[in-house]
Amino acid sequence: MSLLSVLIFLPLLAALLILLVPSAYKALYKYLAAGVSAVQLLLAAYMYTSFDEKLAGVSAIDSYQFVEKLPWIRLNLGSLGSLEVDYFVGVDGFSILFLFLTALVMFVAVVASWKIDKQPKGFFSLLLLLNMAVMGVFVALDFFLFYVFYEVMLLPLYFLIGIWGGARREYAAMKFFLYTLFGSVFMLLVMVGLYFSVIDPVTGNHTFNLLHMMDGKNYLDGSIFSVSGDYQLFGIAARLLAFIVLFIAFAIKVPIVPLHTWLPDAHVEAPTPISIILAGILLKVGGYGMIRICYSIFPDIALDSAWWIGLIGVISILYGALNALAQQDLKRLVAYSSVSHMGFVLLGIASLTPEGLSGAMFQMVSHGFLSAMLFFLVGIIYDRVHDRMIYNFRGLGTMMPKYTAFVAIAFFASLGLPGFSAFIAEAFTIIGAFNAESVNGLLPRWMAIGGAIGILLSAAYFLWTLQRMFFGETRLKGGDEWKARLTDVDGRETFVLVPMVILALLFGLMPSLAFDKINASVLSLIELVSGAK
Amino acid sequence: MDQLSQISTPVLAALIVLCAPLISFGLSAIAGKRLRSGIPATVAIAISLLAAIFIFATVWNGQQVHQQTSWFRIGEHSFKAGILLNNLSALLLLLVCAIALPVHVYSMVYMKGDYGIHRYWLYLSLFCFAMLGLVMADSLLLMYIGWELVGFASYLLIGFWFTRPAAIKANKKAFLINRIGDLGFLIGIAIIYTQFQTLDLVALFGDHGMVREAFNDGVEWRYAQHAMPAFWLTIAGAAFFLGAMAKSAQFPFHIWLPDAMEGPTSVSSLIHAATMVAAGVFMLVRISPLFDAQILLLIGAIGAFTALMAATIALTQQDIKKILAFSTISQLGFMMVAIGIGQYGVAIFHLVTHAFFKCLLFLSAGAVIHEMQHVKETLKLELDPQDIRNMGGLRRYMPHTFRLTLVAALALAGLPLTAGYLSKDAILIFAFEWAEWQSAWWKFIPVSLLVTSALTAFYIARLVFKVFYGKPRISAIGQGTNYLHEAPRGMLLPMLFLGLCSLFPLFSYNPLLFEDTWIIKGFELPETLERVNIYHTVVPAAVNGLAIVMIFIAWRWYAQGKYPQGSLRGRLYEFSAAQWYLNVMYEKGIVKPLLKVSKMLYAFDRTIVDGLVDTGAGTVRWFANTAQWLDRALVDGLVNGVGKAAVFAGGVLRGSRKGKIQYYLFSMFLVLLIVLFVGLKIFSP
Amino acid sequence: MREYIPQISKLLNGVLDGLPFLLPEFILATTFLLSIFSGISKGQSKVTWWLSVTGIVAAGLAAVLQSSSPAAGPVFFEMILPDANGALLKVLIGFVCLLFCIFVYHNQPLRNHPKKMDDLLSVLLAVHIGLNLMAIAVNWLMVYITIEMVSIGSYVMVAYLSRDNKQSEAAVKYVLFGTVCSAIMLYGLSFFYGYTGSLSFVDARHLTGLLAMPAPVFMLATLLVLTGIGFKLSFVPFHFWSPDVYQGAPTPVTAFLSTAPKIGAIVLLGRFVLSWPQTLDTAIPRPLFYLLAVIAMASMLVGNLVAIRQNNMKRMMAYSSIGHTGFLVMIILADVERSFPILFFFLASYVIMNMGVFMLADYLEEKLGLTEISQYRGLGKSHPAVMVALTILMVSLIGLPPTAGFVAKLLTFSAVLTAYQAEADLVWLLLAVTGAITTVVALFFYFKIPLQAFLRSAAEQSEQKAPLNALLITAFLLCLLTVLFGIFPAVVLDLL
Amino acid sequence: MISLTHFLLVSALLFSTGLYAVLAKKNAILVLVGIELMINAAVLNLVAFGRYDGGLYGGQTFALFAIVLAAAAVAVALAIILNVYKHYKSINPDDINDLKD
Amino acid sequence: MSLNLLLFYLLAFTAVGSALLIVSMKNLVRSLFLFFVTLFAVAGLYVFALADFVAVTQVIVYVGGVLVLMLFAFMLSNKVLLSDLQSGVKGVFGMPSWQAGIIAISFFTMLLSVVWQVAINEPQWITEAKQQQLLIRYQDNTIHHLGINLMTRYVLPFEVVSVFLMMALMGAAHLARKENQEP
Repeated sequence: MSLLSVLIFLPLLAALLILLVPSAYKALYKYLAAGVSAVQLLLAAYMYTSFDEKLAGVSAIDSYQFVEKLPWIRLNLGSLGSLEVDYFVGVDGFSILFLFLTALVMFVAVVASWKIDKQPKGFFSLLLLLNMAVMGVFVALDFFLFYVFYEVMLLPLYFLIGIWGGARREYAAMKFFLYTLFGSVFMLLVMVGLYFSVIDPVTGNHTFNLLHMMDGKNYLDGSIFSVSGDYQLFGIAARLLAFIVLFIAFAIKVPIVPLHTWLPDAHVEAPTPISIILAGILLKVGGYGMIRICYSIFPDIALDSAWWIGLIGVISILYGALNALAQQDLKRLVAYSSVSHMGFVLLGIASLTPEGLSGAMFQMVSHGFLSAMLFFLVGIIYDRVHDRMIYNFRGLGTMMPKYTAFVAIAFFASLGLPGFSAFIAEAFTIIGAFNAESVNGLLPRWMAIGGAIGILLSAAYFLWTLQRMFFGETRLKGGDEWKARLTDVDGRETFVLVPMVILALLFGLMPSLAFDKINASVLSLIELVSGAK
Repeated sequence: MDQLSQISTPVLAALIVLCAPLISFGLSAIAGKRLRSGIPATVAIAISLLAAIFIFATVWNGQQVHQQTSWFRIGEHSFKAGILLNNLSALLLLLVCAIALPVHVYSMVYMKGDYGIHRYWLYLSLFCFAMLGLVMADSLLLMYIGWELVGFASYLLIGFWFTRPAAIKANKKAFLINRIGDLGFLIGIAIIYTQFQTLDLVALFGDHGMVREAFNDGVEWRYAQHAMPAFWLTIAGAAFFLGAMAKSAQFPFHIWLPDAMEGPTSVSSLIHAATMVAAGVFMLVRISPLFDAQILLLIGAIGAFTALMAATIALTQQDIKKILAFSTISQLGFMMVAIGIGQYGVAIFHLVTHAFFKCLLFLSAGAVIHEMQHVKETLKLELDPQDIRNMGGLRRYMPHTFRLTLVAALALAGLPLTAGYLSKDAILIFAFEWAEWQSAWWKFIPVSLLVTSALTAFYIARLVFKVFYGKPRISAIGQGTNYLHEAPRGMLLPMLFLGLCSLFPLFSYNPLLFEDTWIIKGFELPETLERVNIYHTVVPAAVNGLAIVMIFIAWRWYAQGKYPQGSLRGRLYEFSAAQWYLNVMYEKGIVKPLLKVSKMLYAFDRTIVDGLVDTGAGTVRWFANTAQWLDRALVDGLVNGVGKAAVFAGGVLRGSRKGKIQYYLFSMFLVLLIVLFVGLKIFSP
Repeated sequence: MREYIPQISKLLNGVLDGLPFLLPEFILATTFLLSIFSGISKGQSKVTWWLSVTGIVAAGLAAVLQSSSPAAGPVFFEMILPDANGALLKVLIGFVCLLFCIFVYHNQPLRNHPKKMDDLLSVLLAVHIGLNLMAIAVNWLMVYITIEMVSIGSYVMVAYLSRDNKQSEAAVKYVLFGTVCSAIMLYGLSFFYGYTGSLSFVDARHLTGLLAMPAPVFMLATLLVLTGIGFKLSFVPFHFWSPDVYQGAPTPVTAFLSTAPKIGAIVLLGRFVLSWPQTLDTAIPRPLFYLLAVIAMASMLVGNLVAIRQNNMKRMMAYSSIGHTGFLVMIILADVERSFPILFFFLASYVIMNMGVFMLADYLEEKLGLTEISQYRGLGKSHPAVMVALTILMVSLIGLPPTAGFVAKLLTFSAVLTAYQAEADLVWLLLAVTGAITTVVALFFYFKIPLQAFLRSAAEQSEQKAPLNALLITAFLLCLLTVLFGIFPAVVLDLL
Repeated sequence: MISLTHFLLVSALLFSTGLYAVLAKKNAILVLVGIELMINAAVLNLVAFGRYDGGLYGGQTFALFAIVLAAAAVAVALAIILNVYKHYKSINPDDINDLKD
Repeated sequence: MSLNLLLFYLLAFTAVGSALLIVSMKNLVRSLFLFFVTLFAVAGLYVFALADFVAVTQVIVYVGGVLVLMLFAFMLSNKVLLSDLQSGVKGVFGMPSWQAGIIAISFFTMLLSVVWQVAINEPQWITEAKQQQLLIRYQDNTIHHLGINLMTRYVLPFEVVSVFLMMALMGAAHLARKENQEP
């Protein structure tokens, strides 16, 4: 059992434990969950520090770290050959960042759910189950395993949103579920197609091994997705279609316009800890999937479709920002801002320059901290007065100075103030996107400029919100009753917020903390993709 | 430790300059409300000043100091953080510290007792840190960081009184407009990085920097293996200039600066008059090798236009700080013109002199407002303490303030013996010289500058006369009761310091000839400073002549009260007073439409995009219904349809068929027949 | 008479050769007879129950033994083909029957039925024989007899209680629909016979004869024959009966109907459809192939779409089963020989899921009187274990990991895509895409149950705690199995 | 010898008649009769074809089995119809429609 | 036209005619008795197809079994059942359900085309059988043949049917049995 497996399955163990503990001791659940998350965080931090940043990973198995490979499923399917699935996990530059992020955000989420008193047993066990699935997604190197974890994420989330969510939680949960399932079902088809197109060069069997799928040499001639083959499906080149399908599946997660509409609903209805997880980690699964799967397995198509992906990224940035500008619900605003910020990820990935790709990765990590923080902050006032319409508040700055300070920090960090992580991310995404035309000619320069306008718009909506809600004379919809309830942030909340502020600052001031980990992987991925021409 | 020992002394000093305010900032941030005194911040800036003086002494006209350390790496490119000390940065460091210290001292009195004073010092230290960082940054990225941070600090300080709606509106406006500039800066950085793969200022803009070495034949702009169409060079210049326009409040991005006066006056003096707004000029000078001829023309034209426009607006403003704000915009326009005509040293020189006298003007205004506020509070009057219509005759109550204001006003008007005379005349002279070589059309730049300086003399004279001459306009003040006092010493001393700095001796032994000032000599080659033509004599004469005439008119109108009522209150007056209606235009032309678009887009999102999805779900449901219908009712419908026809034929069809076994069988056979029929159509040859 | 004498010994040898392969059926037949006698005696049904269970288990064991020594070719004059696959299916059928026995034992109405449940068990044993033979039949005569046997047994089972209107209605609908279908099938078979002179579809003469049939005749006859098989499988358009019958029949019977006959019938269909590739090494006749492809798609679509509108649990499961039949037909088309493990896995997981669902549904119906999904409101709180198990089963029915349903779906797609790789026919893609889309659609209705149970809260909180019984435990075990097979599918397929 | 066509024609007529009865008759017993007619038609087909199967007697054997099975089916079907009559007091298939969507 | 053929036509006409009458009759009991006629006529037709044993079975099983069963079923149960006649039948050849008629006629058309196909396109094995004289002849003892075949070639179905009949018997008996036989 490697460290990685411990990291993955520890929460599952804890979830089972929680199920076994009788409800009489329900106070224990959160401590248990928090304890496990803390252990995970330590483990992840240890792995983060002991990660050898010279090893690139991506398509080379020997440069993955913490690898564990066990035979899992060996199904003899008659003349169809045997279906072989491995429990194959490992970490490279791309995953290590997310691993740490996941551990952190999960911990924050557990602390944020301290006050959940509706069926805590179910809540915490589902939360831990989700934790396991997310960890698994980020380290799986076998497509089957990846898919299993990917789908397993859905179920706990459905219930977490559906049971503990807001007024329209059923709608939101179902919408989220449907959207994602829609994406992943077709991913399943592509996965199976890939399986039958790729053989393990050592054993000669078909394989789900993602790394083998990244090597054009492993594709059988005449198979559906063979690199040379021009298989057509519904009149479209098979590889292109597969890429589109996978791209859509992950794009739904990211989410991009126009597949984003689940996000505002899910966010608005989800309880605060789940919003934190959704924004903090789950959106990154999309970006991670694109890098790990779409780009690595279909580099040729990725090159060809870079323009479109970039365009989608720019549209997401601008569209999300403009929509955020029109919001009156604070949480919805943050949700749309997520759409906008995740657009940068797409733009950066599409640029295929070291700057752009690193920027995109950095943006994902940074958005992980910041959006988690933003949602947590929204949750704080929602917890107090069960309202979060921007127009119902005014002048909170006088009443809740600390809270306002945190909000201001989070807002300014999100809108890319230097010193915070988002700045580095967005600046380098833009620079990378701009650079692309010179380096590889993938993206026109106006896209970078379009993305930059997004930064401007994000300032507009955040400042507008600050102005409306926090400054000015205090005036609340709920009057004195609200005034009594709107207490400033307490110790527990500070305990959650401060580390995130520090992390955002730390990553902003010392981007090398992240860049050093991913540099080798980024270069290797670019080489992989550019080599596909 | 190893690295530390390699740091050279000037760099160490620079680090001290930078860190002192940072430490003060950190201290304030941690202490929060507990630390209400401004002493740490003031001490910090004093330390910075000392270190800056040391740096200046070491670096000025000496060896450029550049030291850097690796910050982070992306791919194969290493990004470095470092400190670049040369004439430009050393001078600016000194200037910033020298202005900031008096302002700090002034603030300790001026802001005394304010509810949020701890935040004031916090923000102020942040600003100093950012501004100093911006100045000494050795790469575009670091500069950009400082650039944004000063904007952020300015945002915080403008909105210092955050319960005032006007203040928070103003700071939002300021930040957003600055963001537009940042956008330009960022794009500029992207272009530079794309072309040269580095952001290091020395490597890029040094004497043998890449920018100078790059090849440009009008079609292609090339450096090493990297090439871009030549127009990107122009765009790069324009992008950086966009940044400078926003930060230095050039038309059409000047509109934030007047609004920024909602902040404390001390802040206005430091940030919105002396230092931050000049950062745009500084930045343009730093990257000057990048500009090609078109961009320089653009900069010159915008600068000249801004100068003129702001001056015309300043003529009619009633708010004392607004007048000064527009004056600042106008003077920044002068600096821009200097850059546009390629006289970077002159631009910096004017930046420095302007910093002193404008800062002083603001501080004086602050002192006056302080007193007016005092009057307002003691008498419980409903009046605007900043409105010059409420002032008058203050000379008697605040003689020191009056004298210092006068010095600054003269400097602004550009009369001899002041520093302003030297720098302004330099710009004008060079502008006329420059225009010689341009087509006739470009003569408008020097001419408009000339007109502007005349207007400048008029509006500053108007301000001085209205505030200090005549009789107090508030009757209570005139009745002998001593409501008005001289400013306290804590405020006067800093003002005095600035007043001294506004006079010529600091810059030149020769009060009349700018060619002898050491600052310009530090930047320009000696041959450019030779008095080769007539302009060097004629222009100062003309400027001063005009200025004196204007001051006289103003004296007649405002000091003696012989204001030609009515005759001047025309459309033009309104146009000027309304600040050329630009705010309205922005509001109606940009902000409202943007919000409308966003609202529409959101509606689109909810109805169409989400609608599509709901439609998707709806479609599934529809399919379900249809399938159900097909399953159970199509046949039924078919039957019913035919059945209705068959009513005529006497056929009878009663009741629902649901749940009837024979109906199931019937459907089954019908489908069988249809399948059979279709199958035969397809498979029978 | 005389002309037979030289052949007689050969004929008798043929009979004797085939006998060993019928060991499970012999055991069952013996048990059947014994059960009749034990049923006559007055007293508890326990004896019969234990007898039946023993018989079924013994037959299952015999089938297990058989799987290791399958027949080389068809025996009994090309009546049956007792190959290894058939033996495994017998085991599976035996498993269903065993579950049915347990189910029946804990079903109050059946248990307290004044006419006792002995007859039901006897009928079950006979149906078991029929199903076993159906799984290995390769002769239309056998096919017809076994289908009839299973059908008539099922009629009896559905009508067994006839407690109320609905139960008797279900029976009468079932019997009328079924006999019509079998009559039609017989008519179709008469043409099959008439055109080939043979009834065995492992017989090359039969197959070539069918190929030589004029297209209209072939189409008509095939359609008519498919009617009979389709009735058992309840695919579109022969599915009309199933919702009504599923709803009306006693729940254990519904559970049985939705699983066991499908196992036999799908294998039968597979054997027939694939007799061309296997015996003649030619492609499946195109009309038949496309017909089945369309049927598969239509079944998936109709089953899943119409299920959305259902509110009655059993009715919804009826449509769900129609949808799953579409999947099964898809697997058959993707070549059953190659994909037999896939088919088997699908069937096994399907059996487990369906049986589990019906057991839990029955539990809810009998103990709490809930038949409509909307009545499940808030049950997640009062009966967490039951609802969690039901949710897991629903997840499996949708085909999400980590459940057996997912692996089944994955394997199906594997088979289809391999088939597509072999022959680039658009139909395969359409099938795969339909399968994928209906999976998404399936979410709508399967998740109604957890939605009601967990997301909504009950109007009035009933603190009625139902006791844990063996039925529930079995259901939980099945639920556990779905997860286990989802994570370690090799456990099942290593049987092969 | 009477040609195959004759038999087939008669059987087709019988089958269609039976089909009509199945679909149209409002009495379950008569529906059963219709089914029997269809089965008889099939049996007629079988024996008609079986005439050419001198070796195996497949057709006639099948016919025998078909008749027997049909009889058994009728027995069960009748029992069920009687059952439903107990509950509905009607054997009109149209009246039996409690179960529906 | 041979006598054979004439007789065949007569039987065929009787069979089809009575069948049509059954479906168009109002009176249930009369329909059932007409069904006798049909079954007998069809049995006659079997004889023409040289399936005398099948014909005998038909008479015994159907006439003796099924029909009697049906009648008994009526008689044993409520009297109302007897008079529970279907509605909607108007006149002898009324169209109670013309949709059913359309289906039936369409099917008949289809079948006609099949019959026509058989007529013009004789199945190959029949041609071969004719050539090889494998036909069943008048003089063949079909009972012998059937007997031997049932005991050898068809022994499996034969035995299965025995179980089947047992089950059907049990089932039918169970369903028809009165409840509460036992305490």
